[in-house]
Amino acid sequence: MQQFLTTALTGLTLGMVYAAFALALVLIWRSTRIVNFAQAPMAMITTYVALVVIDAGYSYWIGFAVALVAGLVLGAVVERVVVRPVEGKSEINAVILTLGLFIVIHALAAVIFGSRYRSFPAPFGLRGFQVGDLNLAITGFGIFTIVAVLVVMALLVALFRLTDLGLMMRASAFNAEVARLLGVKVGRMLTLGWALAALVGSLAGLLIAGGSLVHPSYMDSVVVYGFVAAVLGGLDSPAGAVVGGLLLGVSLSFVSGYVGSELVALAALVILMLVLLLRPGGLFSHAAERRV
Amino acid sequence: MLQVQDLTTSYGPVKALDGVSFEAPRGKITAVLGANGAGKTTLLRTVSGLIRPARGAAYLEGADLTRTPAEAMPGLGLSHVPEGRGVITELTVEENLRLGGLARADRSRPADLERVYTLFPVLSDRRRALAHVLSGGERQMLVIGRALMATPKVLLLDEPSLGLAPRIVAQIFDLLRGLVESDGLTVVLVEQNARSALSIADFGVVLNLGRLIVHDDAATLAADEKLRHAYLGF
Amino acid sequence: MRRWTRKLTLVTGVVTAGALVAACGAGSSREASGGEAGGASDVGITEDTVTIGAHFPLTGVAAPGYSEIPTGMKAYFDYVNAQGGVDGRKIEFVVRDDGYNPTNTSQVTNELVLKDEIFAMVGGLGTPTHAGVVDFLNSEKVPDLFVSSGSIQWGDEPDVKPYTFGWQPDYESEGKIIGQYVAENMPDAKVGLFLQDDDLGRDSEKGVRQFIDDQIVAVERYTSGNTDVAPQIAGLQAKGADLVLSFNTPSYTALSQLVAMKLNYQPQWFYANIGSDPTLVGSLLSKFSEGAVDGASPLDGVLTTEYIAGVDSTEDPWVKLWQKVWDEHGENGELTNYRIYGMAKAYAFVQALMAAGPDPTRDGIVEAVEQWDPATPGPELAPFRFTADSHMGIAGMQVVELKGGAGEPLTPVLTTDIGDAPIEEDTSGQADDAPPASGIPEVEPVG
Amino acid sequence: MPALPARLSRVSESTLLRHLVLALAGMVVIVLVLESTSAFRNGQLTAMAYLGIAAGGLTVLTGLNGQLSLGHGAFMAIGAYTTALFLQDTEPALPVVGVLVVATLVTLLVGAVVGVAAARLHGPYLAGATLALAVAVPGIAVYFTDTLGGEQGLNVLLPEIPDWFADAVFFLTANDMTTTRYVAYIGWIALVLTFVLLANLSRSRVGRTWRAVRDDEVAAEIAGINLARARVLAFVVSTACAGLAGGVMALAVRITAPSGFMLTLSLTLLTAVVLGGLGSLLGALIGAALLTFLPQVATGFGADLGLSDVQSAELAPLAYGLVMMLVILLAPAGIVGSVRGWWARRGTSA
Repeated sequence: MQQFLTTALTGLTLGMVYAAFALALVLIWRSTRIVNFAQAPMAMITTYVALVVIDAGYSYWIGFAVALVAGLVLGAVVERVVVRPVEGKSEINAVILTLGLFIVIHALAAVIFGSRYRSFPAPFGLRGFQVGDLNLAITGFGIFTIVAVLVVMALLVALFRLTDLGLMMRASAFNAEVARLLGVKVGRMLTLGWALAALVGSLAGLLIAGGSLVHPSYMDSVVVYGFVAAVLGGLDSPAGAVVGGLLLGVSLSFVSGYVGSELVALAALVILMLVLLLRPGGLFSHAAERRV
Repeated sequence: MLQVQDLTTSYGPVKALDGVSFEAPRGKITAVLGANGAGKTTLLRTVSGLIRPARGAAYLEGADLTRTPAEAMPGLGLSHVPEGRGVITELTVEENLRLGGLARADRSRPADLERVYTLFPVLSDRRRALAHVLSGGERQMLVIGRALMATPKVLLLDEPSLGLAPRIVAQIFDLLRGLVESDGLTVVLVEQNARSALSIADFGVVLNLGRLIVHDDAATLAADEKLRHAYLGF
Repeated sequence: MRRWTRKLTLVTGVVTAGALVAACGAGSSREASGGEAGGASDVGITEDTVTIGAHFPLTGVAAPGYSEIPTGMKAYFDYVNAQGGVDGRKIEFVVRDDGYNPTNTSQVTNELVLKDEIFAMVGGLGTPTHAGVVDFLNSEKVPDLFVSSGSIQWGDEPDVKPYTFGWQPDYESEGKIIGQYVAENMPDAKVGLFLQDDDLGRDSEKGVRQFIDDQIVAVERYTSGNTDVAPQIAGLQAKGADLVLSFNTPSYTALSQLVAMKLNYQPQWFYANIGSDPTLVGSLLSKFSEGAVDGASPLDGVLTTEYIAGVDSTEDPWVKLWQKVWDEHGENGELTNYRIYGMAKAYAFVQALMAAGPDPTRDGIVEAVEQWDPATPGPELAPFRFTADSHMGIAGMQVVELKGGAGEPLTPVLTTDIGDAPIEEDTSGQADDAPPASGIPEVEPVG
Repeated sequence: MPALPARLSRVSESTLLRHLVLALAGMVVIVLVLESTSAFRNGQLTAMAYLGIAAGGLTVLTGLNGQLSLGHGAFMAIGAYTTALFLQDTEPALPVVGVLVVATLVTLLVGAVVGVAAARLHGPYLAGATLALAVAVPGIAVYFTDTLGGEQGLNVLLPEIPDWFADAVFFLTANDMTTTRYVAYIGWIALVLTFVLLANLSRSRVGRTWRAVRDDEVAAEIAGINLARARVLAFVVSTACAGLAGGVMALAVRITAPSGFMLTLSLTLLTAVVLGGLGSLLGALIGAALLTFLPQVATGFGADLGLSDVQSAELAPLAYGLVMMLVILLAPAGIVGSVRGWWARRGTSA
């Protein structure tokens, strides 16, 4: 019972982070039809920015805020400078471009920050709660992780559903030409989309790093699992990203605890293939609606 | 109102539009007619800034449209409803309409929405539905309504009758006629269905292989049997 | 026909250009090898230099920590070089990155041996990485000294791998020493094993089971690179283990501590030497807020083993030497236990080079190491086991309890060997020696 | 002018002949190069050969058929492990060539299974599935520690060089055969054979089918092409190449361990393909050459700049990444495509 609970709760927290990361990928995919493989290193580098700020003596929250802003700016810059030229062109070129960016950011981080492990502080307790004899493997920071991801999701839903800006961003993503004819500055919306996605990605990076160790590769497994989560849900669906992330986080935690940690990646592959064989466009695809 | 001067647009070595000039007068419907590939759609896309012309220009009340990006058009008072209607199917009916009003400085007011719903009661019933579920005719109403949300001075309509039942086409054209008469809207209507277009238009422009063949009263064109046989197919 | 002849010319051109590039690089020859005294006695040796090399992970997931080892080695070689080198020869240390990927190891080892023409490989790191090049080094007769890994395979078959030598105590011997300590001092403990899923975990488990097979209630393995170890620690907790023997790398020590905290799991922890670097782990853990982990020394009360003095033993004469070397010749950054590990290893190489005499040869240095005098002073707490029949490294270690970041001995230095060799108290006095004032070993040539 | 079409058709009829002549010329060059360079360069050239074989297969899949695989490293792993399993004794059950054939076939079978599953997937979904594959396969080797050697991997024992081969080479070049050179020969012969097959395949009806599917699925389907079959076939051919490459790699590296087949390997292959130019075999070869020789140059450059070892080591990936991005941004056709374009423009303007 204790082990089951622990495994489930750990998986839930991890799944939340995968969900946030998958959401970032979905935001970018919806707006520009590009899978941003560089999402993880982008988040990694903004986490290092936070670490520099915190090490300079500022509070965790200032570091946190700086990292999110850095993510926002980085996302915008990457879209404007790097990605803009390949938007709407061959899918493969865009993928390769973001993979190139992945490698570059990685190497740069190792050169600038070094490749040793560093600990990243957490603003809340790292001790689990105890209810009677039962230990709940959920810490203050774990709760913060879940809440933070939920809040961000709620904010994104509000932005997209309730505001004019969100409406314009969605219009740009779904039909850029019509949006332009209606007076939407599509280029700006795409930049904003990337910026927001990078911000969500940075949040995921900060949440994984909190109360744990960072090094230039610490986000690498998240690239794979976050991407698998996004694909599971169907790349067009934010809700799918969240469900996919949670599903993957919890299942992988159980595989690691009860089968063997070396099979985690294989389990991810099996889950992905099963879902894709039944629904080639992911769990939440509405295949008929539109084909790209 | 809308002046087109010597407009020439090339796709590579091919001239899709070759020195076209005409004027669409205020408060009138000008129908642009011609066979497939005559350059009708290219004309609208060039006027609204989606394509850069090789030569010539289009002016709206003196402002050069061809040197202005497409997204600035609604602000200048020009709405372009593209071919295939351009309903954003992933958004709800009301979101599509709201989107139409965003370009205006004062943003869309609830009153505008109500006006569109009065014009098209069928949209009012389905305001919360995804535009995806609308029929062809309803979609056409939606895009016209959406264009009206920007309170344009000039409306460019590309093949509104495409794929619609004649009864629906007639209904939409009637409505268009009504808008022109009540609001003084200027309409440039691209149509393959020349007979119905000329029945509501004030003027007609006939294009063939990118060149302007004739520009005259709609009634005159409709009466010219030779022209009808050669270029208009009825 | 013209189209494809042009293509043919192009292909031929490309390949020929490649060949030219390749040929230019291969220009250096082996003429340097000769036998004149004081001059070039073998490959990699000139009148005033000895070129050695090693592969280390400088990039990739294994780079954190391990990439500091060669910086320590380099600092010590620079220190020796600044004082005139060994027999008038400066030591040139070429480090190549393999990213902990055996494919790259094979390539960079080829490069070191065939292009850089190193005299010896010194301290090549990693079990899977080094295992791929051992045969090559031995068939090329390149001394393969002091592999940076505790796998037993470097020393247990000297007839198959005559040029390869281990350095640190092997994982199996360490497992035995830990197992015996537990059997004698905590006979009632319910033991859980937390193992890295490779030779580190496997060899140590074998050693531990020799003594406390019946005490073990749970075994959990983690895959290096998978940083979420909560499911494994939860497994140990579920089986009720109250003593956890952990054979893992330092980052996993920090991770396991964090997870245990999260699970309110408070067993007695016993970390193997490789993972117990108290300075590193302490600095990693000390950041976590709210005093959830006590800032001063988060690993207080944890048991571990020691075979060289670490950076926190500031009074140790060897550590004083390392600090001086690092201050004078180190790169940026603090002295760390990884760097001390590198320096101690560099020290051993300098000893070996001296023992090989003024005209060292590849076979000569191998012979010199095989005739290593166990009484030779050195930073290691227990003597080396090097003989013609065994190429295993340091013979043993002591069990310590961490207090304030430094180890307090719980046992004398214990020595043993692989298999069923007994565990004995070390009487060589190796633990109490000190470096010469110059900081450079004083070793007479063998033979 | 009637002569022109006739001549063209004659050239295309003799495709096989043309490729064979090219291959023969290539072999001559290879013998010359391998015999005149040091053992170290031989080793590097072997690496170039196996990267080239795998990149050649990938460029056919991605460039000709438009499928993106991020998991070809996994197929190399399958080929390498198969080879390693056969070469555990000094007296293996099969000669080296036989082992490589088996490795290719085993990978081909796995590729067929994956290919059938993947045929329904498009673009990023395929990328996602193959990415997961690349990450998952090394874990299998760790799980089956007893057979596959776990983290430590399997050592590969290279059988003796066959006398006839050593004699033949000695007869031609008067040089004694070394193991490194022997493996280099195996690698390059395998590369030449693979490239001849791939070149013929891409010029054949099958190749045209693949291109048709890549360019316009709907049109291809209307033209009577079975999309799924074309996709699976391209995938299978491409994975077979990866399997052969893995086999050669196992011979060259002499160990197969999970850490050799991490995601970076798959990305490396993709880089090679992009650098050279998608769909071009010559490009794949150039890409493989760059990947083999660039790290050394970059690291040396870093050392000259006075960077630390760690920083210099990071320059190689930095250079890869930057070159990858610049190629996509500035010369999306890759090196071969750009040179060809430049050549063609020069031709028309002259």
